[in-house]
Amino acid sequence: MASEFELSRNITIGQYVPTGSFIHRLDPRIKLLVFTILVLAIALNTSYVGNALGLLLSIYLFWVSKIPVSYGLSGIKPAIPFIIILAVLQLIFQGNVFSGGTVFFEYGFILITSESIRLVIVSAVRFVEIILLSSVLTLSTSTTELTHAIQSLLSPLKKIKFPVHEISLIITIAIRFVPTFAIEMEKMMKAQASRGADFGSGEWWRIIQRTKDMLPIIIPLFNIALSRAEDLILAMESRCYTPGNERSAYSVYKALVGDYIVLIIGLLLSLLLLFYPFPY
Amino acid sequence: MEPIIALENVSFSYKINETHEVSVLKDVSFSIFPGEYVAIIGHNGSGKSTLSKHLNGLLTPGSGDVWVRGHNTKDASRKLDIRKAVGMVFQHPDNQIVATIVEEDVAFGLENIGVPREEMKQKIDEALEVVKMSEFRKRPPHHLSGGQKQRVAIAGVLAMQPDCIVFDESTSMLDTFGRNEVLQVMRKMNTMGMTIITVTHRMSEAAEADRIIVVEDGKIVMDGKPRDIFKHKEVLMELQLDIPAVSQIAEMVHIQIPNFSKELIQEEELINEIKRVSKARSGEVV
Amino acid sequence: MRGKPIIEIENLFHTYMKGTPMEHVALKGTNMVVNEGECIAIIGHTGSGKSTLIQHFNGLIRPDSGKVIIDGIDLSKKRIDIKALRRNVGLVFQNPEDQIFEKLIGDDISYGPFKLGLPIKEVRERVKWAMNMVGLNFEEMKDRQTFALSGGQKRKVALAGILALKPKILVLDEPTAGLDPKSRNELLDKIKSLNKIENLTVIFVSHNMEEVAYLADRVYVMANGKDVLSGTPIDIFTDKEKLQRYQIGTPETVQALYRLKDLGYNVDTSAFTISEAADEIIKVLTNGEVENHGK
Amino acid sequence: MKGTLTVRNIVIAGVLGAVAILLGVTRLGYIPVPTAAGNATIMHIPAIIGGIMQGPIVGAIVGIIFGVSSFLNATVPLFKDPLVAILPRLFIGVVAWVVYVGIRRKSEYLAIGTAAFLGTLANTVLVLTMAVVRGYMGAEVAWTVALTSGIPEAIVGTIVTLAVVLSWKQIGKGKKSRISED
Repeated sequence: MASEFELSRNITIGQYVPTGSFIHRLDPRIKLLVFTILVLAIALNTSYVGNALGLLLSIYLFWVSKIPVSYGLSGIKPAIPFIIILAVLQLIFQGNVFSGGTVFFEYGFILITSESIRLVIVSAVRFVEIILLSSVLTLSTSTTELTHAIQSLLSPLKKIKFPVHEISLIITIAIRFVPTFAIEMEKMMKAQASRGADFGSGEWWRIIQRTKDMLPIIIPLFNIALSRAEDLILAMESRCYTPGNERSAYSVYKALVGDYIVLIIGLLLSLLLLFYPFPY
Repeated sequence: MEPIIALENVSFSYKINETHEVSVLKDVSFSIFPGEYVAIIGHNGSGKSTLSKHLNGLLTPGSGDVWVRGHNTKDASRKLDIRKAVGMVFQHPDNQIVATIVEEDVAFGLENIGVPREEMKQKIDEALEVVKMSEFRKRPPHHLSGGQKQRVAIAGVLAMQPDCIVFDESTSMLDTFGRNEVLQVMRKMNTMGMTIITVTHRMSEAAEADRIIVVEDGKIVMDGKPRDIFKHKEVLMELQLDIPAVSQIAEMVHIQIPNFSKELIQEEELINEIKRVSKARSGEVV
Repeated sequence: MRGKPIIEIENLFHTYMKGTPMEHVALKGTNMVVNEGECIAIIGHTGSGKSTLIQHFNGLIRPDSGKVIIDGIDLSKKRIDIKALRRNVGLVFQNPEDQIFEKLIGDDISYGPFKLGLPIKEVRERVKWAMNMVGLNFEEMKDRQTFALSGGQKRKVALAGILALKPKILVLDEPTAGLDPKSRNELLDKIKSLNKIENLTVIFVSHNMEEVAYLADRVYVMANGKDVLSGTPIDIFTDKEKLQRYQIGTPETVQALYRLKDLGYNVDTSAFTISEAADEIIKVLTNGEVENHGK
Repeated sequence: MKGTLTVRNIVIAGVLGAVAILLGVTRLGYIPVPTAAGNATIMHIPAIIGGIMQGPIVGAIVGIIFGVSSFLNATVPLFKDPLVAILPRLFIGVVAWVVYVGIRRKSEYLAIGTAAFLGTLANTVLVLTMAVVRGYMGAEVAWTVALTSGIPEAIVGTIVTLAVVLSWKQIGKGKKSRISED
């Protein structure tokens, strides 16, 4: 029986599945860069063919990464009702906005056209593509690799005085403390339940009361986070951390020929999705 | 010998609002010399924690001076030199680990002072070896026990090769095993020549040190060898402190058997004293 | 004064994250009986299953299999009165100072009783009693701000917050961890008087063997998800071989006596208070045993 | 920009980012009150608190962390679009900061409360605007959602933010416990 309070064990952030695939071994910087550009290109592409390409590509990448299909499905399954709701809403309300193309159906304010159908299908497929792509990224890359990748991808911005190290340190700290806070939170919920708290019973419409019911865990959560911050500040200062100072790096990545090839293919695909005028 | 750390008439107050301040340290002076193993003891609220934060310039005195390796902690331009010389390990193992992987956390301090990568690797290996955490180097910290996390934190400080490490109640959140692990590491580092300062309210831990400084109400009330300090049981009790169980036993035995020394502080000594007295007694009988 | 059993646990199993790669069996057939009015210590090193066990006591975790009966409520049944259970069993976690969320001490302690829906008069009486039990003066402290308290005082406030629910059973996880000697001794005395004078059943988890020796009537030792040893503190601390096997520390006094015994002195290692240990040593040094050793 | 990221700002942005992620990946981030979605989210509150306590940059960074985490964890198709999930979140903490600084002199309470209210609304409005721009919903639907979800969410956000910030900053009006006799 799952406990009503199990939090820490259910957290899937950075759920790295080490299969040792080609995708896993890619230089994380290149992986992150290609992922980001691809997602943006897919997000901005509204054609059938473009999204079909994107879908094929994301299924292919998922397959190459040797990650069990169940992981991909577990991202899509809970979303199916939302996809349907969104599709219905778009069909009913968006016909007048995306009104180009052939008119299939018209009744009152409801207008269904080939353009609005395209919108519905592309939105749903796009969602599946991005789910698969982000699963490939997060399941094949450890959080440490990801933060290193962010840091090194942002590093050209150092020239314009953008605080690259500082930002990546913030991300590291955030990722580092999620499991710690989850454990604290679980204890806190149990502790408050032990003194009679219940979270979210009471009448559904009493907004203020319901919110107040959560305060016995929300206030301590923030207090714990902020008081830990005070400790961490001292610990970091003790270890000679000075924002803005030049630092050396312990983890270094070196891109190989294969990485560059992936980069080039990824860029070309993205350009294709962004600029090629697909007929459908 | 030049002291590593010297405090001269240090006073410090916390401001609680515009008009009120609370005086925490009052005219404190002492020096710490290379290779010493010093315990600072005092009850909660005695000022010992504020004092320890002065030892590497995390706090600077309101009046008076703290000198670390000849640098005044008020001199902002010397801040890094001071912190390179005096490292610090804190109470909560969780709140001082920055990175998501053990070895990267140990690297954090070295990266901050710009140690080249090759040199870094070797220093990290050595530090993890000393605290016996080498096999955990690729683990995320939240999978470690309290004692293990604390040893990672120590490795992070140790890798920077400071002259002195301050342990600010670093064992108080640990269980017996975690505490013993950490105490062993402290002793080992001291025999390797490092200066150790430990802030604690555990008397058996303080008994391990070469020297004890007792803090009460922001002032130093006693400073001396553990053996001499623990003679003053009444004073320590008055300061809401204790004496080690061994000392208490020795005192009770001494009342019954006057030639049994009452000035014992470590288990080893107790055993040896029993051996000595029992030999002497059996000698009498024979 | 021993009453009838108030907690009965038989062959209890609990697995976390069942059916996932992170599956972890925390309890593997634990047994335990606690009688009304007893003070029970649970010891065992990290990961032995003790914290999973105590969370069963007020239904925070429900048993996978096995019998758990707490004050007449059978936890293996699907529908139980969880509120009644939580009211009867007060569970104080480690570092309870973190759970304080109200600004004023009186408000924080009265949170539980108000949740029970009690009238304000009754709440006030309970808070008064609870604060008195932990050694906080009601009139003086109720309107004080919680953030300004010391660590030891915060812990007392948290304990009072549980006591104000008037539980029959008090369960404490590492009640004195991190406290200085004075606060620790004060808190131990309060717990002792709750048990002996108010006749509350007390169960506590501890790493501090001096504390176990001082408080507990009986001790359960946990290892690998099972109760491996139980008995009075004397029984437990004299079983040196098992203590080592399960990595249980002993009180400092006992440690010294064991070493003497190993050296051939005839000492009784069941002496774990300081004065008893001293008496043992005096006995060894004054009576005939010495001669045997000399030869 | 370099000077503004002190050790304190970095660490506080980090821990608040952690809280935002935690609220997002557990059900703690949702308070079950009547809205179109069935609950009000409080995942954006770390960004508001970051803005109020440490200024616009910390607020913006925490907002982005919240946005990326909601993008990666989204089960609602709307939020699997980075332009909807990430971009609008940049402004939550900034709005909260501007409002807070603007009103602070009058009253600390009012400033925190208004900052939280408007910061939450900014989140709702900007996300919905992006959703309309990207074609996921029409303006009418967006307006309905804004009113039915936005207002309760802003109320929830205000209560939680006030409680948290007042508790942390140790500002309190309560001079007497509610169990006092009078």
